[in-house]
Amino acid sequence: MRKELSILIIIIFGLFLGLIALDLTFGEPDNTAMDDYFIRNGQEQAATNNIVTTIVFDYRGFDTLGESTVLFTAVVGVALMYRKLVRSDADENE
Amino acid sequence: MRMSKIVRFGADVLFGAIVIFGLYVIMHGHLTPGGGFQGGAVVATGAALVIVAYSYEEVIGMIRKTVLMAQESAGLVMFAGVALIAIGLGTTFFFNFLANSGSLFGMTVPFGPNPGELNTGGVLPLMNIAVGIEVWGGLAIVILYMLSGIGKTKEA
Amino acid sequence: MIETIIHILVIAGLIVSAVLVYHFKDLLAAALASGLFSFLISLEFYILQAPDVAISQAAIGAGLTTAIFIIAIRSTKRYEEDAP
Amino acid sequence: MIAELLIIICLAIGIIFNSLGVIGLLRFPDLYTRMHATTKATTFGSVFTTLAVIVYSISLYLSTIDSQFIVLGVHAFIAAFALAFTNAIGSHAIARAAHRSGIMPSPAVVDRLKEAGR
Amino acid sequence: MAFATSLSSGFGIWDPLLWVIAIIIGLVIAWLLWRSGVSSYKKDTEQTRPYLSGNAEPPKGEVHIRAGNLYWGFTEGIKGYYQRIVPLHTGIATDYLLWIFWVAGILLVIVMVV
Amino acid sequence: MIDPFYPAVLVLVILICLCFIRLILGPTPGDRVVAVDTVNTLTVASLVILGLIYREVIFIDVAIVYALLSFVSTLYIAKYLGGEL
Amino acid sequence: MIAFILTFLLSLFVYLVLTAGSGNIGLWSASELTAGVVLSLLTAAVARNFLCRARNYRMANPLRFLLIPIYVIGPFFLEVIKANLDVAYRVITLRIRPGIIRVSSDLKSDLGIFMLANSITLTPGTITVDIDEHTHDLFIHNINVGEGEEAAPVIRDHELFSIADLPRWIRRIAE
Amino acid sequence: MIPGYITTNAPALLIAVPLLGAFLSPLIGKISRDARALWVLAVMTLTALIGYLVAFLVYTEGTLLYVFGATNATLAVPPDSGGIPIRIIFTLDAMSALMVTIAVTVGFAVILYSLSSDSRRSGLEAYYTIFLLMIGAILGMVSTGDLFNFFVFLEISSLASAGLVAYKVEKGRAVEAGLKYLLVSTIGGIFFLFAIGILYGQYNALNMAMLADMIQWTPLDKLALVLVVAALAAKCGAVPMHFWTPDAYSMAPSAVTAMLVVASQASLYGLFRICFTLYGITLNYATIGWVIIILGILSMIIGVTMAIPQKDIKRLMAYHAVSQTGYMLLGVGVGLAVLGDQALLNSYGMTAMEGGIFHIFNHAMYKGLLFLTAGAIIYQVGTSDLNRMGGLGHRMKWTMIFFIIGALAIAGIPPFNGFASKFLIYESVFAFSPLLSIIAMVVSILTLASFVKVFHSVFMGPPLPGNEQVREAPRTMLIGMTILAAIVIISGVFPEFFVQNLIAPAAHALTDQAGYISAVLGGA
Amino acid sequence: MFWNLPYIAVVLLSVIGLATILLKRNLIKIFLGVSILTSAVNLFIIALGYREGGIAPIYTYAVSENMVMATPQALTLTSIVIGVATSALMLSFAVIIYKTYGTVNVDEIKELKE
Repeated sequence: MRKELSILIIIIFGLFLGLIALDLTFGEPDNTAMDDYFIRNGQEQAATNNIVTTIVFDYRGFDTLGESTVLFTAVVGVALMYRKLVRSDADENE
Repeated sequence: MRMSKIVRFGADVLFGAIVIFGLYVIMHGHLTPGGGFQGGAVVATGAALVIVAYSYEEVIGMIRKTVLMAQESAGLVMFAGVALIAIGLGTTFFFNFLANSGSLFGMTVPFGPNPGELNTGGVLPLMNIAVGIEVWGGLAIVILYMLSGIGKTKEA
Repeated sequence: MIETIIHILVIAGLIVSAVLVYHFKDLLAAALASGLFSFLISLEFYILQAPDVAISQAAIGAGLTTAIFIIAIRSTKRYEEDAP
Repeated sequence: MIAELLIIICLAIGIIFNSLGVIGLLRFPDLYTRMHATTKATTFGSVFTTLAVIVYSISLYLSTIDSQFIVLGVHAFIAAFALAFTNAIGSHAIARAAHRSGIMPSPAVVDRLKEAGR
Repeated sequence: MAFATSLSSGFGIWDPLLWVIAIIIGLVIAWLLWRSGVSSYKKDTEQTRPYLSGNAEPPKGEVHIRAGNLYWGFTEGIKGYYQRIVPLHTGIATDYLLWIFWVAGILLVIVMVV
Repeated sequence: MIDPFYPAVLVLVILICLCFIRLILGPTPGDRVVAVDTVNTLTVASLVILGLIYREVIFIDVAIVYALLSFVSTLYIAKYLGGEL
Repeated sequence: MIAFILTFLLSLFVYLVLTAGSGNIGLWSASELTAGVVLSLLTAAVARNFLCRARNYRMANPLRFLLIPIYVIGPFFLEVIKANLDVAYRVITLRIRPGIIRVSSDLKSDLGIFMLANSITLTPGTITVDIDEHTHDLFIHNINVGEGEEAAPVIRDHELFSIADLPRWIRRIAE
Repeated sequence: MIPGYITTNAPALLIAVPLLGAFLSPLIGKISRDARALWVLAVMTLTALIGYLVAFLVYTEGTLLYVFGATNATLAVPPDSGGIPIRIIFTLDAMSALMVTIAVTVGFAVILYSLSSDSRRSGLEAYYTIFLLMIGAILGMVSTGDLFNFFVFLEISSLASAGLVAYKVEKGRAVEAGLKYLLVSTIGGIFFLFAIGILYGQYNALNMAMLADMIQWTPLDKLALVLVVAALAAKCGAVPMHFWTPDAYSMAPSAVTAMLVVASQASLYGLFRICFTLYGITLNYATIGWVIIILGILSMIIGVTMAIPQKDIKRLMAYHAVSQTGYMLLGVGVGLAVLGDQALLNSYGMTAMEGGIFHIFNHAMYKGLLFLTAGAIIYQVGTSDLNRMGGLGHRMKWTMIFFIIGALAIAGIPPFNGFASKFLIYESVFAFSPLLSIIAMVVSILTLASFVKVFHSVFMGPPLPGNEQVREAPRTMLIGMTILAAIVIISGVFPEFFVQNLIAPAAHALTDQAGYISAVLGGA
Repeated sequence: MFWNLPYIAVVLLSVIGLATILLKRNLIKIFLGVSILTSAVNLFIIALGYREGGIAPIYTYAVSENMVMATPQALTLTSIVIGVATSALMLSFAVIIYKTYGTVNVDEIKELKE
């Protein structure tokens, strides 16, 4: 039962995601205004040749802070998982 | 357990090369493809190379978790700190206050194709370095922690 | 023209390696196929003119993720049980 | 002209040896012999294709004194060097691991390693 | 805000302060009733002990109704419902994901078709 | 002068696809690792040539990263296969 | 300290090679040189214990470094070509006679063993399978064991190479 | 009084302070326990102050903009860009301010509580680090005006929550719950990223106001909407995607559970924000409105009926959280269903939305309070099994009082705040569809019934054997609970004050899409 | 010219990823499926930014009339790092679960249900 349901939903998803292949054209994006601005002005505003870096650290720098934080969170989480348990952990059987 | 002598020696030699290459990628983040994440990941992979060549017990003698953790925190604090300095200067969070200023990393870049110059980019190289340090520490420590879980049975 | 053929071949390889990840019962082989998948998707990023992402994917996806997966497989089980 | 010829020769050698390596990978009977094909032939072939790029960059640098071709050549050289270096170590590691995991060379006239009890 | 405490919903008005006053009045009445009781009644004496046909009173811990037994009638009454709903909570992670995908799929059909 | 590189990279990509046969057939994990290693080598070669074709010098950095790091995962797998991890 | 300086110099060399062609002080720009020094110092601080783990400073001699390219371009390359032709021949004909043999060498240093093993892996129809950690004997998978060679329990390293005596070169470089 | 640069940069500091505090706390945690506690408390206090400042600014001065990295913090559209916002913009309207208020209040109370409730465990510096990260992520989620930025914060909150849920590693079940939560969140995140990609590919914009200005309801937009709704509804625990909720809520430490409630409400906020602000006027109202209403109704019924037979106190409360989420979905869903019809919206839609949004506020407070009391009980008794509790009423008086307050509030008994919001929902939903209103009331009654059960089995009756050593919870835990209980009572006794000053602006901000767009893009 | 080839690949990869998540029972396999799905989304976003005949958005020696869009690349960088972070956390969860439960089969990890 579960298997049939899974296969069915996978097919449904495949069909609907097929819309993106139908509706979007590869290689010719519809709107390019924002990226044209970046490519035109990024080099001079941030004095950077690599526009991707300009976006990553300047225009969308706050995203990058969030991204670093994601990594930090995961690392601290992994550290939490593999921490050495002390006796009081076991005592407290909440 | 450690791998064979050949792999160990190769890892030792390659580690230095990978570190300097990773730092190259980090430093040239604003000129060539790469940047903090990529360079940090490269260096962390170098650390993974050393980790795989030696046994876990030997590795924790060479690479310390606390140092890596401190490195990670320091990188992030530096990153956020560089962003916060901008507030102190009266502009907004993440303002690129060094760009085109003429001081460190402050050379201007003309528009159009040019090879680029290391001394440009404003705060971007600083942020690249900060992120590089953070990613280096973070990804290396993940592997160390995951290795520490091998073979340990459930306690208590 | 040749670029198109290369593109098609890379994408075909991508899909084949994804199917292999699905297919392999041996998790080690699956992780291997996943590493290969990362390499090929990195090549695809390269073809799509995204060298930053390609470096990132090569270093993180193909190097570290595979390593983490293998350590996890070593900590758990190597073979997948047959599905009920 | 000479450069062009050299490039074509290098590319041809590279492609031929790469193809031989892959064919060997497909045809040889057991892991170790396959590894012979892949390690030697593909490394050699890839180094030669990279060499073609280096020759290209050198020839262009000589005709147009443009420093980007130095970068191209040097980086390609480093890529080739790293490739040869890592491939040798990697295939040694695979061979050792395979032998330790119990995959014996199936057509083998002699196996000293097994006799050594390792 | 003529009346600072009243909450208007557009259909009616509710004033919590009035409710508080009502509660206080109720409490006062209860207190008065309590005052009018027998003053000699004391806890932990013979007076409080129930008479169970002369049998000894079981200790309180045994007659306390545990949580698992509360609302037994209710759950028994709509047993058919529970028999359908509870097994859906299989506890298997991929089933959770399957539910999400199905909701998304049904939504897709609804939104796309309608 | 750049023309001969196009068929070369095409052949390399075809060879990458051929390696999949060994990846699928490979009776032991060792064979699969060898196949993946071969793909890595070929990929580096094709990356270098593709970088030339796109006339972007800096693209070669990607190839260096590949060459330096692709074998780390190979080493991990080898260490696991050898029972040493 | 020697380790630090060595690592520093090597990483500076690598960095300078990587950034060649960036400016006009020689091939480098001033900022690249500064960054190179700083980054190499950092690398040296991080990796000094790795590169010179054996505390064997014989390689600090620059002349030995000059020998490496000569070795690679000269005898080694010839062997590589021969090995590849050999492999090509065997791929086409499938005429193989594989076996794992034991090779002893009198190389002692890590670098020497490393170079020998890698040379063996890349050259004449052989792959280093394992190494005896104490005696530094290499176990080698040979794709075509010569007639009668399988009888010998141990063969010497230079018997493997036919064109040039690679072990002698390695000995000159690393020992 | 407050320096100008702080008020200008308050939205940035709102995120920067908890994140910076979190980055430093592993280092400070190495010094000593007291230093760690002081640091965490100081960071949280500062965050709370900045949060209140931000909320105050928003409520007095209207929508607050903050452009990251621009020369001028409030100039969203650079003059040379042709009317396109190119940077990440924080857009704090009244709804965001409400969520910020909720998050910092609950966060502060919970941190206070957590200082003693979890003090006996190991790995505390990591624990507090992740806690601060989670609060920062929630604040980021509710204040950002950029889709991708929202996604990043969503992922931070997912990872942080999962790490905290699995905090009690020694029990495998906690890790199981964390794993389930993480899987659901990851899939949700992937859906969300897919939706971002679709929207970006069509309109080449990531700013919500910009997208709202351009959006057209093409098939791809529909696809994106469905993916977002599914992802965020799963993250906020709507039936039938609620299965992770009881697992995660019951296995997490109690302080974390109270924060998880806020985290899921931040997802709910995202859902509303995207439906109302991003799609808004182009949306096929009735359809999506009814979808949300049906999700809400299902959540209410199934949540409460699943809660009644539960034997674990936190699991029971978790099912109630699902059920209460249903009220919010119902209230706001009714508002969404009539969004296109201004007359209906004015007659009851607005009231329904006010009810739903007020319920978000109330739910965070009383559910946080209830989880904290449950945590206090478990802290003292050592088990979460209701069958093994009993007669704690005399030994834990304060906890009992707080529990009564919370239970009456969640059951909608006047004069606590639960009644006020439910009253708004009942009345307005009755005008929309009487059946829904009746269902809501029945669910409310069942809620009361199940809390009577909890009350009876925990506090009433004779003390059970094994509970002789139970004492009152430590003082900092009580302080944390007191803060929440006070808010529950105050907002219950003076509901009109809250509705007028906090809730109604939020509801208007949600429905006012044009206002949002013009606030960012300047001129409609 | 490419007949939307990358988009078709995205759809196929998503389907394969979904199938791996839903049909496989091994936790590690499911995580592999998740990483495939993430890569598919990354590929989708990168493909959105491609412009026919464009060069990479980096100013170098190359002449640049037509650069591909840069924002998708920045987004994908973020997404890749998020992916590896999620993988690491999920795998460590799986390892701990294996230590406690002795299994990584999803069907047997259901201590918490109903």
